[in-house]
Amino acid sequence: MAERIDISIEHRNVPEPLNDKPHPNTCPRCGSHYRDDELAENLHVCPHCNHHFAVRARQRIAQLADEGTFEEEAAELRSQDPLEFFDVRAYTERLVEAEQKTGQGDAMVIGGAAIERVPCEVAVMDFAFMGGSMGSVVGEKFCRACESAAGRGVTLVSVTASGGARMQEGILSLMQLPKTVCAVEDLKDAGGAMISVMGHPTTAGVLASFASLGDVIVAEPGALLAFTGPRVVQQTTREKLPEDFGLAESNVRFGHVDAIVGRRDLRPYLGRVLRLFSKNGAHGA
Amino acid sequence: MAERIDISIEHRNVPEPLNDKPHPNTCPRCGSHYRDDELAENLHVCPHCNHHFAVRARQRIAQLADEGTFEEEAAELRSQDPLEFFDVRAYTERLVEAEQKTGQGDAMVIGGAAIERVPCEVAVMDFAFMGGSMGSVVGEKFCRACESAAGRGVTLVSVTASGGARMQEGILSLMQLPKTVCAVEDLKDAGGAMISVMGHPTTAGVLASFASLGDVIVAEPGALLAFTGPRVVQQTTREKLPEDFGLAESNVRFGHVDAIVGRRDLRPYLGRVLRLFSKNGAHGA
Amino acid sequence: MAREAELHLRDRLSRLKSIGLLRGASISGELARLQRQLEKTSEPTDQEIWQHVELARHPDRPYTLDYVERIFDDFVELHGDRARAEDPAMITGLGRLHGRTIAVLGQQKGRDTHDRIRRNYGMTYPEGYRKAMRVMEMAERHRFPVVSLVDTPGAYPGVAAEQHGQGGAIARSQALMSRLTVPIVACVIGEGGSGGAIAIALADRVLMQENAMYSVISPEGCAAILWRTGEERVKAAAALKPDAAHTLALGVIDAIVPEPEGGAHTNWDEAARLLGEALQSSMEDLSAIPGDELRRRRRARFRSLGVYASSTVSTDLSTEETPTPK
Amino acid sequence: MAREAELHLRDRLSRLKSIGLLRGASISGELARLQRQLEKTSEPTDQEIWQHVELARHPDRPYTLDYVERIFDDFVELHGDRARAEDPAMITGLGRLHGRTIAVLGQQKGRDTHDRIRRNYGMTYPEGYRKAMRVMEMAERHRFPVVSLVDTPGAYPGVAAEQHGQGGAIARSQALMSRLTVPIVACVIGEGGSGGAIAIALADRVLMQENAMYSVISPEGCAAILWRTGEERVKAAAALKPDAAHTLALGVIDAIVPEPEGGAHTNWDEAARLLGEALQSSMEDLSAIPGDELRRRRRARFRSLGVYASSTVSTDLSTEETPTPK
Ligand SMILES: [Zn+2]
Ligand SMILES: [Zn+2]
Repeated sequence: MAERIDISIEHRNVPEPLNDKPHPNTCPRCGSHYRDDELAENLHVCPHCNHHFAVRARQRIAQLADEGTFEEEAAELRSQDPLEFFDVRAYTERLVEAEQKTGQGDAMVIGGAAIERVPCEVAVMDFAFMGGSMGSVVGEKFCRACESAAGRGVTLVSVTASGGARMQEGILSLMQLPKTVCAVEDLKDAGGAMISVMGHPTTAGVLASFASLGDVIVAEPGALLAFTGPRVVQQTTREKLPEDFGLAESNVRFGHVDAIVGRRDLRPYLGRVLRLFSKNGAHGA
Repeated sequence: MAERIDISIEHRNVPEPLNDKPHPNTCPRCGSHYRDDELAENLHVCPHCNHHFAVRARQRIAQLADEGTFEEEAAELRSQDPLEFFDVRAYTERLVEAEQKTGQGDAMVIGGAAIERVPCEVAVMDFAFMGGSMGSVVGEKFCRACESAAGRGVTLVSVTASGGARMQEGILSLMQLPKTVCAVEDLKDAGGAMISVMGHPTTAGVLASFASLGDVIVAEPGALLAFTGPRVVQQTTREKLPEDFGLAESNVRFGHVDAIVGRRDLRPYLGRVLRLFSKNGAHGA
Repeated sequence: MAREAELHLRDRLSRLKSIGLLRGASISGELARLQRQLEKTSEPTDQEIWQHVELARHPDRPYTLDYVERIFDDFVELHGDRARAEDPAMITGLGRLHGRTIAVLGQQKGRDTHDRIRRNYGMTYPEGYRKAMRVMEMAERHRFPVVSLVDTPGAYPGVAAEQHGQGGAIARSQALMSRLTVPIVACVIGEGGSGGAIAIALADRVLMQENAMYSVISPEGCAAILWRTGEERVKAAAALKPDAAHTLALGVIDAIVPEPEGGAHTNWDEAARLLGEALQSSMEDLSAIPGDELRRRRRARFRSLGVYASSTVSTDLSTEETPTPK
Repeated sequence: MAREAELHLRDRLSRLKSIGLLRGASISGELARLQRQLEKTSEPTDQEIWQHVELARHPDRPYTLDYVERIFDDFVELHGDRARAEDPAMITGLGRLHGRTIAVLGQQKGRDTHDRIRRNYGMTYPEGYRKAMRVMEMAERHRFPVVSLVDTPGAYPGVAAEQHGQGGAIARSQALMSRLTVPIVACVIGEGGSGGAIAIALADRVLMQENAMYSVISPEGCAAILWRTGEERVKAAAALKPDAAHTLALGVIDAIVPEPEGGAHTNWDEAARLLGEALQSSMEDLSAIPGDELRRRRRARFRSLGVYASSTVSTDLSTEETPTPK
């Protein structure tokens, strides 16, 4: 862990929570509060208690990719409304609002990049866009990332943060599971590899499809990785849940994840794994 | 279960146990005693309590194969003594004694046969020959059975009863594990199938090699199927063992065995499975 | 359902007719029925959709084993994942269909209370998917085609199921199905519940019985999230459109398998006969295709699912929408 | 050891020399050492064999991770069987050997008490073998050669291990190794304990360190069965002949990897250098062979192991023994 920084001044200025929700710059674990630039400088990790804050897709890419190497692909894709889904509001309205709020076309950003000078493809989810839910656009973007990786003969780095499938696209959102699975298998048949980085949370349809198919799977500390989240398990089964239910740490113990890699170590770790998977097996040596 | 037969007369004539060992025709579970012909008629199953007595290899073949169809192969193979193994007695002496006692050249009999008119290959172990231990001859015979099955395009039916590897052949007995595994894989690559029938006991090296590689695995009721037997587990770990430790019934519960098939049902069951695996998929229909 | 979806359905119907996807006696019945559905599609009420949900869950509806014993000869059930457990919520086995050996998978709900509990109401554990996977691997080795019957409220949402890797098992089961080079036909015969269903439904041909449902979330679950009360399940079902006609219109399934008038529960034998014919006719269509090509098409089929548009403006919703072709 | 076995060893030595199995600096050292062993073979005492057993189990002997960190670059350890557990008694990972990415497997004993308990004294659970299997499958997909370092008293003999399918896991791990089409080099670096060892030792090239042991049963276990007392372990070891020279003579291993004078524990770096060279030289030999051919030869290699005779009289021991050719 990094040396503890003096956060006393920040503490005095912790803003009042709005609607009982703590301010996004206040650490939910230890209560430390940070300015935006402080958080960004620390890769959105609390220097005090190591809590990993959520990272937006573009921030994540900035943290991982060598500067200036990222070239976005398929940015123009937008969700349709094939079911004319309407609950208390129309799906189309929710989409407009999400795009205005996040500046993102949907919950995933893909493109070519290099990490520690090893060329790769990245597919990064953005939880801020409708809870990182996977609809047709996320599915399509992920598939294109696989194809792009295969085409260029590079490894795909997937970074997930998702509440699951996008209900508003009905059965088509479920079909994004087999769709992305097929894309990963095509990539692997082409000799490509995939590294899956599971951020908080990686659940339901995303965990039950491409995220679990990484040749190497790593998780961020404290991330919830579960097909069914703790609340629903509790309600359905009335079982007493273990304290670390579904957390990355218990997933390692149960054999589902290769390692927990803190955000500060993620870039060098990915560099090392990318070198191992690069075609000559000795890239960057 | 078959109707209970009148065993009162037999009971009165139960012979005195020799060296605390019950007479082989006395049921160790319920104490019923039978004449040889009675046991044979009931496929060596106690009609009273369904206990499955041990079956010698040739008896087993007689129970399963259509009359007159069995043609033995590799009967001439005999163990050598590559290590010049001597403990309290020489291995060569033990071999002579086993052959004299059992009339068998080693602990396995193989050959072509038909079961319910479906041609197949059988490889049947004989526990009476040095505890059904697997040395070079058992390994070689099993491999030849695989080759014979592949050559004739038929399914291999393996029936096991073994205490494990034959210690007296040292590291060469361990090598019968990979040897038989490779033979099964060759058979499967040639499009062949294997049905594994696990009799009592199927343990150690035999369980940890070919016996576990059946496309379909069935066990006889009450058979001990364990890599390490209960006595050694108890001694090594001081763990309290569950009552049904290692038994066929617990192996089904833990997912290792497809079904428990009583000896009276075994022939029709094998016939059904053999038809499913026969090349045109409709053999004998 | 909108005009566009109706067009999809008409298009599918005409394709069905021309390529003769389902042959024999059942096909005319199916087409007639589809035609009737099509006539209704202009305005299916919320209640009509909900009726499908109720029929899909009908307690007297035939389950996997009821079909298996009627459709397959010499069926031998296989048990266990060869690692940790036997999951009675997932049936696997071998049987013969018109003389050809088939590997059969399917979720199994229980009929009486004891059986229901034992089979966990058809909710599969990871061990169940792993059992299905080992039987699929055996099928691949022996060139047995695979039939998969889908009928589950969903994968089991319990502590142990999570600990044993529910998400990964569902992902890997799909991955394996995308690798097989033998024909795979799946049919949703009751509830096609989300990840628990798709885990065994990545097939060359995906069928759905007339009164089955196929959905990303249960209407109750959807209602609880969006309306914050399960009471709105009828509205949620109408929004999710989990019925066969809508699912066909979206290109998610390839054909609808007719049921006896009134629903499969009214006549198990007839329901099994219709299902058996549909399975056999699909198998016949697929059996001529080489394994590699089968796999390529299977992946392409799923790769094409989804509806999205391209926008040239990156922060605005597009005005020029170009729907993806199916 | 008898004249015949000595002939075997001489034969092997000459083959070693002519085909140049192990190249470079280490080979002359190895040959010299083998020569010396050969000179001793006429009469190795029980005590000499027992010394090998003691060296193989020496508490300061380097373990898998000690070698891995010295031999491989960029090593990344991989964890978990993707189903139920992480078994610290089995190490898996990726690393680079002379620039080439290798999938590494190996049993790991613990160094201190805490670590020993955590790693179960190097006794693998079924979950450990399943972890190894999933890494082997990954290796196959990416064409990574496999290096397997064997060092275990045996598979763990516990209740849970049995319930989780110890026998089946050992069988299936071997089956998978017999299917791989990438080169596999195994080396017994300490205790090659029975089924627990062979589970990861079905390789194209099987090496053994000079002071390692490889046996179907521990000398203690053997003594307990045959002499009914573990006290006779020295006698049992002499009967089992688990030392490298005997194992080589029987054709079970392909070459002996030299250790520093006095044993690997006296100089870890030098032991790692010698092991690394042997692994690399074996890899070089294998890398030119096409995958299918590699697999064919690998199976043929194991298929040929065993010593038996043919008898024309069926109830008598043969008088005309025809030993199988190696
Ligand atoms: Zn904090
Ligand atoms: Zn009895």
